[in-house]
Amino acid sequence: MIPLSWYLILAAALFCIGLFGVLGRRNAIAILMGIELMLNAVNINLVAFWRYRAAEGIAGQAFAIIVFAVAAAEVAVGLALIISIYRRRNSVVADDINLMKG
Amino acid sequence: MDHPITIIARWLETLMLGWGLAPGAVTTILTLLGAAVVGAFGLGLVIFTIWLERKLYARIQDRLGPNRVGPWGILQTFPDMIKIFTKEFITPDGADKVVYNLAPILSVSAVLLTWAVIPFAPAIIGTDVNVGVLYLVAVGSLGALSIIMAGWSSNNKYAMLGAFRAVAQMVSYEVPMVLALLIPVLLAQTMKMNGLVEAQQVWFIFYVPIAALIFFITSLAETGRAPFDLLEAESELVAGFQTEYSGLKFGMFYVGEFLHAFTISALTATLFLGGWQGLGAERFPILGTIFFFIKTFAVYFVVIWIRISLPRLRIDQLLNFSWKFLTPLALVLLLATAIVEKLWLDLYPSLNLVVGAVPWVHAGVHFVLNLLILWGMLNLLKPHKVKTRRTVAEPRPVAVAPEPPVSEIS
Amino acid sequence: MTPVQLIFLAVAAVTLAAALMVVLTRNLIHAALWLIVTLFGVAVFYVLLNAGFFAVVQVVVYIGAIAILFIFAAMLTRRVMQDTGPQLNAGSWLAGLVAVLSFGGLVAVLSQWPGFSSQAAALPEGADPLVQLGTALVSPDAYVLPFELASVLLVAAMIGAITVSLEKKP
Amino acid sequence: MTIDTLIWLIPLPPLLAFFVIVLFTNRHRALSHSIAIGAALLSWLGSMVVFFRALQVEHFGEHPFGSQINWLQTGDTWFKIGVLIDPLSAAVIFFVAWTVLMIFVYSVGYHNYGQPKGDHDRKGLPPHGANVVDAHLHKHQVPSIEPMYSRFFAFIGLFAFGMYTLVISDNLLTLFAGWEVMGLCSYLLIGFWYGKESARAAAIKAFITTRIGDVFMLLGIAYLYSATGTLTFREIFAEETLAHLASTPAVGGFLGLSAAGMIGILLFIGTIGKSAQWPLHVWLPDAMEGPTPVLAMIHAATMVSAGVYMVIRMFPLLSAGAEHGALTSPMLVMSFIGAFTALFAATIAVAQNDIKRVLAFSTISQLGYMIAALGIGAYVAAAFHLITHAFFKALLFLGSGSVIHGMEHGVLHTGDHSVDPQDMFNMGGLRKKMPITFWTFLIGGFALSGFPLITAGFWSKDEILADAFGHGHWAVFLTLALAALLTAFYTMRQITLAFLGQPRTEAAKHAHETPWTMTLPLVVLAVFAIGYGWVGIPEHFPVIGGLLPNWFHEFVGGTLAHHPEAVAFSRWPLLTSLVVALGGLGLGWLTYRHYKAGAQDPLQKLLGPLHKVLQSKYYFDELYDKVFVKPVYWIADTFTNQWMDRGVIDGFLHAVSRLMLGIGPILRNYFDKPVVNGIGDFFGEGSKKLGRSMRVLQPGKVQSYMLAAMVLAFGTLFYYIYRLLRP
Repeated sequence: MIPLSWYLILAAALFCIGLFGVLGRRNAIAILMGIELMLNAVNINLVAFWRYRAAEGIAGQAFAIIVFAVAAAEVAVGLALIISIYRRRNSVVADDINLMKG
Repeated sequence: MDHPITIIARWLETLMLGWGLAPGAVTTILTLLGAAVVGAFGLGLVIFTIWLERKLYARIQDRLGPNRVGPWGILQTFPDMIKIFTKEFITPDGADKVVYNLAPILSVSAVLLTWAVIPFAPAIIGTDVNVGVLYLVAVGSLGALSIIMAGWSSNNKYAMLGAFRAVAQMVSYEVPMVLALLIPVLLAQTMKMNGLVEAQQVWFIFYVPIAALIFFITSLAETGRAPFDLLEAESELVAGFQTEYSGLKFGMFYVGEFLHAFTISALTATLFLGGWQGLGAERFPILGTIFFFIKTFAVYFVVIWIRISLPRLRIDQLLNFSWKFLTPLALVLLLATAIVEKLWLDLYPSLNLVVGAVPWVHAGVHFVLNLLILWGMLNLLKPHKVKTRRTVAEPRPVAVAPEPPVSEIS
Repeated sequence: MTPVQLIFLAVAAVTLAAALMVVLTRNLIHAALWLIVTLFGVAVFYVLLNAGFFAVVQVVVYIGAIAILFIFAAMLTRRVMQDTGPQLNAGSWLAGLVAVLSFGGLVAVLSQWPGFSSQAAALPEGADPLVQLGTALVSPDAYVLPFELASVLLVAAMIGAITVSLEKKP
Repeated sequence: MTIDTLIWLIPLPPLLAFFVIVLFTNRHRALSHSIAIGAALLSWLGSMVVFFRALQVEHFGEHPFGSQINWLQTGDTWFKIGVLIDPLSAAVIFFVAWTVLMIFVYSVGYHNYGQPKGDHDRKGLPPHGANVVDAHLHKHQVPSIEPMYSRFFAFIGLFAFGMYTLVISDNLLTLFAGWEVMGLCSYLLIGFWYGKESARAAAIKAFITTRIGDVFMLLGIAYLYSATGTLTFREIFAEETLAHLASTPAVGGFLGLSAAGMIGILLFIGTIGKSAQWPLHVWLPDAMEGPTPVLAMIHAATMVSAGVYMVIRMFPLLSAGAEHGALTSPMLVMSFIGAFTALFAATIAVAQNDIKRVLAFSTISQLGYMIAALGIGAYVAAAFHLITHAFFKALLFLGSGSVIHGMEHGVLHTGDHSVDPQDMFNMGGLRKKMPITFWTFLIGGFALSGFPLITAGFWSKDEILADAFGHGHWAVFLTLALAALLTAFYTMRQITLAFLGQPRTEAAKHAHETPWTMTLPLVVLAVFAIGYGWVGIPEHFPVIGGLLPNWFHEFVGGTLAHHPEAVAFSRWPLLTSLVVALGGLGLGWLTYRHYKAGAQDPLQKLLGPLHKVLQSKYYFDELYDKVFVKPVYWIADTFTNQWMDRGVIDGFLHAVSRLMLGIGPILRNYFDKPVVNGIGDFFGEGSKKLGRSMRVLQPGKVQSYMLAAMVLAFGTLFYYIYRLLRP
């Protein structure tokens, strides 16, 4: 059967790809996609740990559900923000949104 | 007496085992074969339903309908198919090739996937997933995806706008649909489709008629037919997201749409009309399938009936109807039903009813609740009745992109 | 290699490739579509982990809502200039390096963990995990509080999104 | 109204008159002079009542009139002041009352009351006359009224108040108060015509010189008070206090003096200043600047006699500790100063041309007489001479005033303003023009020079000479005799020049007799100049000794504890005084009988260069100027101003400021700029630089933040997990 390590490695890989997406991409929406990937990686881990380590309990699944909810909320608000920034500054490039510059 | 399909399946299994295949391989082959059968059945059925719909459409409009090809024009669909197959594939310049070609496939596959969980007979079902109902919702949302991809990839502003409208419509109707779906799940205390059907000793329509009505309306909107067929309304944006499609791709969309209509009537039948429930269904599974198809065609008839008779809704009326009427109604209904169900589960042992009568009394209680809610709803709407007709809602754009400066548009 | 492992490897390859495409492709809509493919991959993993409910929820929530939202957002903020230009910003090399390093670090650390390669234990028969999850989410001594909080969060997010993006009528 | 309260009230009327005139009736001349004369009359009346009541008392010395009140609280005891009328003060108050009243009346006429306002008279300058057109259109000049008419009366009122308080006071302090008020009034009145520069200088000179004397007097009073604890005469003249004072050596063992000696000398120096004795006499001749009635007040009635009165009053203290006959040190000093001043002043008087200046010097010499008499112990003789001198000197001054007034009338009449009305050589033959003034002036002159038997002056001067001869003080006797001779000589010189012979100038021809307000006082004073002598005739005088009782000796002698007995009669002093008086008069008449206008002064021919010296008063003014005034100016200007103020203090300040100016920039450049600013800039710039360098950390790019966060997070995560996992 599939050992837990595979899942962990997969999740780590997905997480790092998401990380690269977040750090490397210019477009704000791409950044959000990166974040989605990272959240999914976390979810895989949660469910994997539930399945392999604590099948009798339900903690893993409950947390995954919560992560789903949070992810959905995060995307909604994130995209709303990006759209309003786009409306005001006609640009979604992360580097352009640097009003908070030091 | 077993269902013929199970008999065939068991015969095939022994045949392959005979050939010396590994049991695992045999099961996979059988599952694949089963899937193929269900898929083929779906597509094959479409041909018949297209004919049926055009015939009924004509008869209601007091005209004959297709009667040239084959007896009563029953084979009319085949020449259409041949026509479509021979049509030339025109892909618009600048279109997004991959997405452009993927969209029609996805729309048809989305509809086919729902058939995997519909129980034809007590044992005959694609895969009895324990999250059956949720699976239905998931597949439904795939349809929306295909529409977007089609709209976007055809590199046509009208197509894109049409796609936006379609998706907005489907997404907003998905919410009331899910809420309505929850009610049978609540009553049957399981999300398995089979479980639902078995729980329907008394058809759920008698338990929660409002929920059935809401589910039927929202699924109609999902398919984009009848009063809600804004997607490819002739009088509106050319052909909506299908404008740039021609030939077989257009055909795929067409087939997907018709199959979706038939699918929702099947779903309504299984969820609210008891699916294969009927006299002797337990013992003679074949009877279950017959009952199932009778109910499905009855609902399908109603669908066509509505499509022909009702005028088209404007986009804002459509959205208002969903968000301001259906969703709150569904929420109230869900809440009320949950409360009553909880009370019922606690109290009905004390009522020491005759075992047989329990479902009927249960249905009666819920029926009364539904009547109450209906009465409340009508009262609420009474003051608005006149007003809604008089005020003309000004168009509220769902999400309008700011006009980019002219110079930059390529 | 058992068939399940084969399936796992295939799906893993597809998912990771899709994830890479999401990150690397220039066209934003394509990125969104690749994201959808990745999400499907993850859904399949859930099925492999015997969490059917999660797979469906993944499809409904992520693909049905979030992906579509992404595509909507991409279309709304479509500016040709953005699509053609290089999609990776200056710091991307550093980001890549960090990603790789962190992947290596994660794997190294995890490999230290004794339970790293524990095998899948048989699911305890009896209770259906879905029912168990349902009861857990609403029973007061288990996860009702996070569940309620999540609901509040969702409402807040909804209101927030609306107010932020609501175009002030002149 | 008992006699004591009456005594308290005597000085008040002139004071009230002063305030009323100054504050209210300044503008109304008639009202103010009547108020002043009324006040003088009231005081005169009070004094007469007191004097005659005093006469009726037997042995008035033992129980004099007087009362005391508690004035100042000194610790638990009270400092008492009060009034005292004993035989001495009764006699003195008698003559003061009379002379003050006469001067008040005289002033009305002197200031041309009733004459028209001067054409261009200004306040502060003597009146220059007014052009008047009479009935038959003759234009001629008439003397004009004094512009500051009522102001004059106010001042002499205050002057009278000062004298009265001095006389009636029973202790040294109120005496000194009266003394100071009179000093002030002399300043005000000498400087009455403050428009004239010389008047102002003379007033200041008078005030300063008298003040010098007063300072020593104040020292004496203070020393006396600290020694005895009281200032009242009755308590001081008690036997034991006098013995105590005489025995205790003076503070600081000054010249081996006893306390009484020291105090006596200090008090006497006050008198030298006040009565213009030898060293401090310079102010009196210059006092001529003031109007004539003032001169009379100052030189005759009040001011100078006050000095002598104080010394006579303090005689028991001065003579304390003297074995009978021997002179104590203060008495020695007094006799020497008195005798010398008498001779010295007489010599100067001889060479003066101005009629008033001659009288001024004669006053100084007569005062020298009194002090010399007191110096040799002739207590009663000194008092007697003081009173008679007051009468005939007042007469002479007022007479000279009316002579000058007449001459002014003549000058205005002739319009020749070059003629100086005060110079005797411009006068002559006035006996026909001004008969009353001539006869009263003659009586005064004979009294001054001691014309035998008739005039009062003879009796008092003879008394002094008899005492000097009787007690064997030959030096004093001889100088006083010589002074008497010179006195007779200059008096006759004055009379012959002014009245006898022919008028030497036109103005003298038109001199005019003065109005009755001026001549009446002259007549009254003339009566006293003669009459007062007969009350003091010694018993065993050859012919008329027994006729009239020697009332004065009995009465005034009673003030002392033990009554001084009269000196034995001897022929020699009588003969010398006769020879001296008649000789001097004869000589004076002979030398000036045929003097023609413009001719050289015969005396000048006689004395030659010595005359010049006498005329300029032995150059004492120049001497004092050189010795005192110049050095003081020098000290004030060069020493204190130039050297001390400018040199030292300013120098120091300038040095300090230069130093500061020097230090300031140094501090600025080497401490403030580099150190303080340096530190400030260092922090300011430093933080700015730091800020600039830190800004890089916040480029505003979201992803760089995330990158940094990620790196940190993972770094720590791995580190801990690595540590955690490896046992």
